[in-house]
Amino acid sequence: MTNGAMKKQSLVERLQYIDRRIIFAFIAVAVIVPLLIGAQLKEKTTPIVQAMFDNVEGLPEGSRVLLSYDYGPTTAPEIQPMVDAMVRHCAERKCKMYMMAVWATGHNLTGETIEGVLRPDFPDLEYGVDFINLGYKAGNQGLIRLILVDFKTMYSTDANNIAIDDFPMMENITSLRNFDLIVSFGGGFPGIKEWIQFAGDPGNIPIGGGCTAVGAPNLYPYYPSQLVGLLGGAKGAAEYENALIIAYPKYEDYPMAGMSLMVSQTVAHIVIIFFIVFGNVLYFILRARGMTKEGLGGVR
Amino acid sequence: MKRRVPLMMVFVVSLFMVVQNFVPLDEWNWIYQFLLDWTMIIGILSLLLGMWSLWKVHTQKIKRKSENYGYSFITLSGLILMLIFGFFPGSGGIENYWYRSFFYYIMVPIQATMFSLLAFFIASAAFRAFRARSVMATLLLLAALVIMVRFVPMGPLSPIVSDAAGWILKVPNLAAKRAIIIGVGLGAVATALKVMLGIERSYLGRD
Amino acid sequence: MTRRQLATYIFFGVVVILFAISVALKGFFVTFGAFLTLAIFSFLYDDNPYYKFAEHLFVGVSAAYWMCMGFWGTMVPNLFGRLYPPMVGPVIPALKDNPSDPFMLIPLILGIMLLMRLSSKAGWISRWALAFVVGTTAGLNLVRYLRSDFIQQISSTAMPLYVTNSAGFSLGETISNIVIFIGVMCGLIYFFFSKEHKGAFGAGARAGVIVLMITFGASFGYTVMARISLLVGRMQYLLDSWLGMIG
Amino acid sequence: MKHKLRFAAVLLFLPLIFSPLLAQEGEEMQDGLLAEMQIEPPPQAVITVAEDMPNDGGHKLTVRWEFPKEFTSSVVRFEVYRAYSPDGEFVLRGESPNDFYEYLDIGDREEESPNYMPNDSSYYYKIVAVGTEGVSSESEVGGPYKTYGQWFHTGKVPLLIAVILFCIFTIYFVLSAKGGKELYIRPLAGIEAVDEAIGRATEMGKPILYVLGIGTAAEIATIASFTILGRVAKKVAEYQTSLIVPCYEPIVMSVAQDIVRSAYLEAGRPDQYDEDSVFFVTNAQFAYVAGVNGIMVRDLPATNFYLGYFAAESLLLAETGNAIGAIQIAGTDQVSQLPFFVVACDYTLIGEELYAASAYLGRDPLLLGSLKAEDWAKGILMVLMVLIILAVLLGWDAPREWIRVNL
Repeated sequence: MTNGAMKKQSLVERLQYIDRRIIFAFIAVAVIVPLLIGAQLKEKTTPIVQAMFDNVEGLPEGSRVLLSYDYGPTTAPEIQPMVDAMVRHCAERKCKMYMMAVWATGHNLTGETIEGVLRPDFPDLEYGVDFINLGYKAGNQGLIRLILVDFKTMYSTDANNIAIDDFPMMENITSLRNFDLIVSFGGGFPGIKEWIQFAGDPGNIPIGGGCTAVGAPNLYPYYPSQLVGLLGGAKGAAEYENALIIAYPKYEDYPMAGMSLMVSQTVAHIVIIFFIVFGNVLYFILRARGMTKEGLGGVR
Repeated sequence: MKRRVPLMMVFVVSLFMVVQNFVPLDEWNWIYQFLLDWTMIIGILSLLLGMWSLWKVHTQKIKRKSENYGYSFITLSGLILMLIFGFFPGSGGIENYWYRSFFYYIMVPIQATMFSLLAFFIASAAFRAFRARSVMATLLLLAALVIMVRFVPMGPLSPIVSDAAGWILKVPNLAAKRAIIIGVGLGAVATALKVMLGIERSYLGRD
Repeated sequence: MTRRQLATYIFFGVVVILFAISVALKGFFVTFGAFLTLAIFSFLYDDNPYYKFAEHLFVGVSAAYWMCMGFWGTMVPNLFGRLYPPMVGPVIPALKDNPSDPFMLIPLILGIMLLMRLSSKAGWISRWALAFVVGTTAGLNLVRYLRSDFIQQISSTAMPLYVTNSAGFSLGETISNIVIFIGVMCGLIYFFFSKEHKGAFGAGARAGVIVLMITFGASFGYTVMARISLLVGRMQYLLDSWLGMIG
Repeated sequence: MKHKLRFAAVLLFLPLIFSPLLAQEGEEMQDGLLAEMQIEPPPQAVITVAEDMPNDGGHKLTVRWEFPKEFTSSVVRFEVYRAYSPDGEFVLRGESPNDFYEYLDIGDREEESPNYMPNDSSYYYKIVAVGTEGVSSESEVGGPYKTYGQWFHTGKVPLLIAVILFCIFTIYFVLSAKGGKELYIRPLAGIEAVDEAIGRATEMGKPILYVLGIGTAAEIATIASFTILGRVAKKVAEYQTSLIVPCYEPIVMSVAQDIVRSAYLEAGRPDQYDEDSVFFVTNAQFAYVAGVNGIMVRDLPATNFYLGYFAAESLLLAETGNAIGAIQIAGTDQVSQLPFFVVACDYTLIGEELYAASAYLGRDPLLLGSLKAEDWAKGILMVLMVLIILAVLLGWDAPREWIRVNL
């Protein structure tokens, strides 16, 4: 197509083949601006998330909660907000938190929760007494199966190679059955499904989960019989934060990762929907003029 | 010799793997575990082949001074540096500072950023493809819209939209995925069988 | 020097200065990570030297990364550690006293056979190793697909079309189950290859395509959320971890 | 009179004075009775059998015993002990509730495991009925009971039937196709476009990019893609266009090299084959995408093929390809990536169509025959599902239950 022909195109025609970089720019703005102004959007808590929240809320003081970090840096933006919200909740409930990872990539992410949530907001909590980082161990679902019967063979030290028996909170832990709740974050393999199959079902231990939005539909069938609750994607995190704010009003004006993620989500969705509608309007104008092209993925 | 032996090997090994599934005996399970271990080790050894190819492609680019050959230096130096860090003597493997730093500050950011480019591409693809050109395209478009509109606050309409989205995800979505999976399952079984029987032998080359 | 070249050099200079300032303030690696992030994002505008740099670096580093991971993670414990355990003693003390396992010579030999490909004369030997790998997985896949994708799907599709629950007849679930059943059937009809899509059969196939299209649209729309989350994550890295502009 | 009164008073008081004593005596008596009852332990359990658990390698035994039902309340639980010989050391294996006379003794297969239970060995069992207040009774030693591994997993009969049926179908149709029987196959838009797409690249004088995905050489989708690559490479050789095949896996690379070389040979142009057209990029998912995208924007191929196993990179590739204006033909068996290919590519082979494509391109009777076998299997499956659903509708739940339990 020569430049001369380009000039003869009508505005509508040119808009139909709008430079995709313009769309990119809109998406970038839609994501960045809400982050910069720190906007938050409340999400009404759905029953499946509320169930998870209620379960944690119902734990008596000193209950043991195992948090398994079964995800990597690529899905961290989606998962981390729910981990933070849940850790915050567990800390409020004065539960003892045991952090571990079935994914090698989860190893470093446990540190992020400790440095990002526990140390600044709960300075009274003591490492080894109220929370502990057990780190990553290889073995995938085999690891889960193993620690269901024998915890300390696999975990003889914590993530910093300090002997496990030095920590008071590890005293009576011999198997996964000693935990009051296990929460797996991730939803990939190994993940929530394996925790249900190899720990929750055989050991009759309550399992909760937090997973990516993409993984959630595959896990819904396990609720409520095998999963006490499930947080799906950024929305799940925001819903959990909402429940947290209702129960603990002091967090009303607190920056919540999930809720601010939801603002970017909503704006970006609106931008994409706008472009789809816009494209169709252009298309119908052109069709009225009889200038359209067919074809879609070869399926007719 | 060049083709018959490999084809026989495929048949024997795959037949064992199939039959193994029905035999719970220890000895069989033991061989099965061995075979799986072996394929894994062969896979890692084959990486040397990849290294060689990578090395050759880039050294040749440099030698021929083909377009953008300067960047080949970057690839090769990244490769060599990472290999040195990875096999650093006395480091006991991969736990040394440089290896980890290269992973966390080079690989992880690029990887995550490549992945996040999808946010842009999904938008541009939606704009271009979701046009009501035909009945099928319209269905595709409407289904996507219903799912995406969940995020738009619409007051009293919101529960209806979220129910509709939930239904689409739970019902037609499940049906189509099941149909595809059954088809894929059958096709995969057929292909595996063709490989076993030597009908499908393209992977062995022709000469 | 053309104007365009000049602009490129000025831009490069600005990048170098900003990079230096950032290194001074934030340290080298955080800056480098941020630089690479931006370099990849620049691909959205067009191909450019910064993207080329990041891409080529990534390719080289990642290839070596997986080589090292494979070596220390698989070769050392599973091959050397079983062939001659004392060899891996310094790295994995736990394996040191295990008995050696001569069977592990087989994968080593097969692996070396595979590498024979590099020789033009003995290249055909590599097919033996290939045959072994393909044969193992073909047999494994045959049963696995048949069980998980075929037989299991029948069992989950065989559900009652007339659903009653504690509150009596459930219209919603009944409709859903009927739609699922018909959807699966029509989808399967679409995948028939040896029968012409004509008449009633053609109508079924068309209905199958309809279900497929709705599904594709829905999955596409559903994935948007996850992708936006990823982008937010990267932006948080740039704005927060690097620039410290949030909170 | 006074004495009488005093006597009466004493008489009246006597029981009071002695009552504690009496009472104490009574209690003592009761205690004595209880003690006697406690000394009496619960009746012995009688081991009836310990059966080898079917369908395993011989590391599980189900121990069963008899116990008089009327004594259930006097027993808290049963403890199961096991030894390798009748007078050997009996080790506690587990417990069973007081009304359940069965215990599944599960051992491990691995020798190093503390819970190791060798197969083809004899075992002796002892059941201890633990009474309500700590008194227990031991059963006679039962045994020897043997564990043994089975040659066939009876729970997998349906799977075996499926495998055999499918093999018969395939072999039958392959043979009948070999016999020259004409087989109809419906057109596939994506396949018909292959020639056109290669032609277009030739006309434009631009290369063709063929991406085999990120699966291993043994992945079924990759194997299907290999066959298609063979056809494409032959066409490319005939048209004298150039071909770029960046690979994710070294084994895939070497196979692809073989295939492309053979295709050039077959097309009669072995000299045209460029060894470097098939090369390894890296086996990190996103580094691979970064590399391939770079190739796309620099070499500007006119036609892109994405056939094989794909994950999240599908849209990254397809959108970049779209931006450079290439004709794109995609195909994968990954359900989650199909939407992106359908949206961003010109033609998409959906799931099974990818496997079928090799048969279409080659028109090899053997491959076509197996396609027909797949259709038959699908047909049977559909009929089966309809029958089961009908049975359920008519109130006959047995077949569905059978499937649910056995499959």
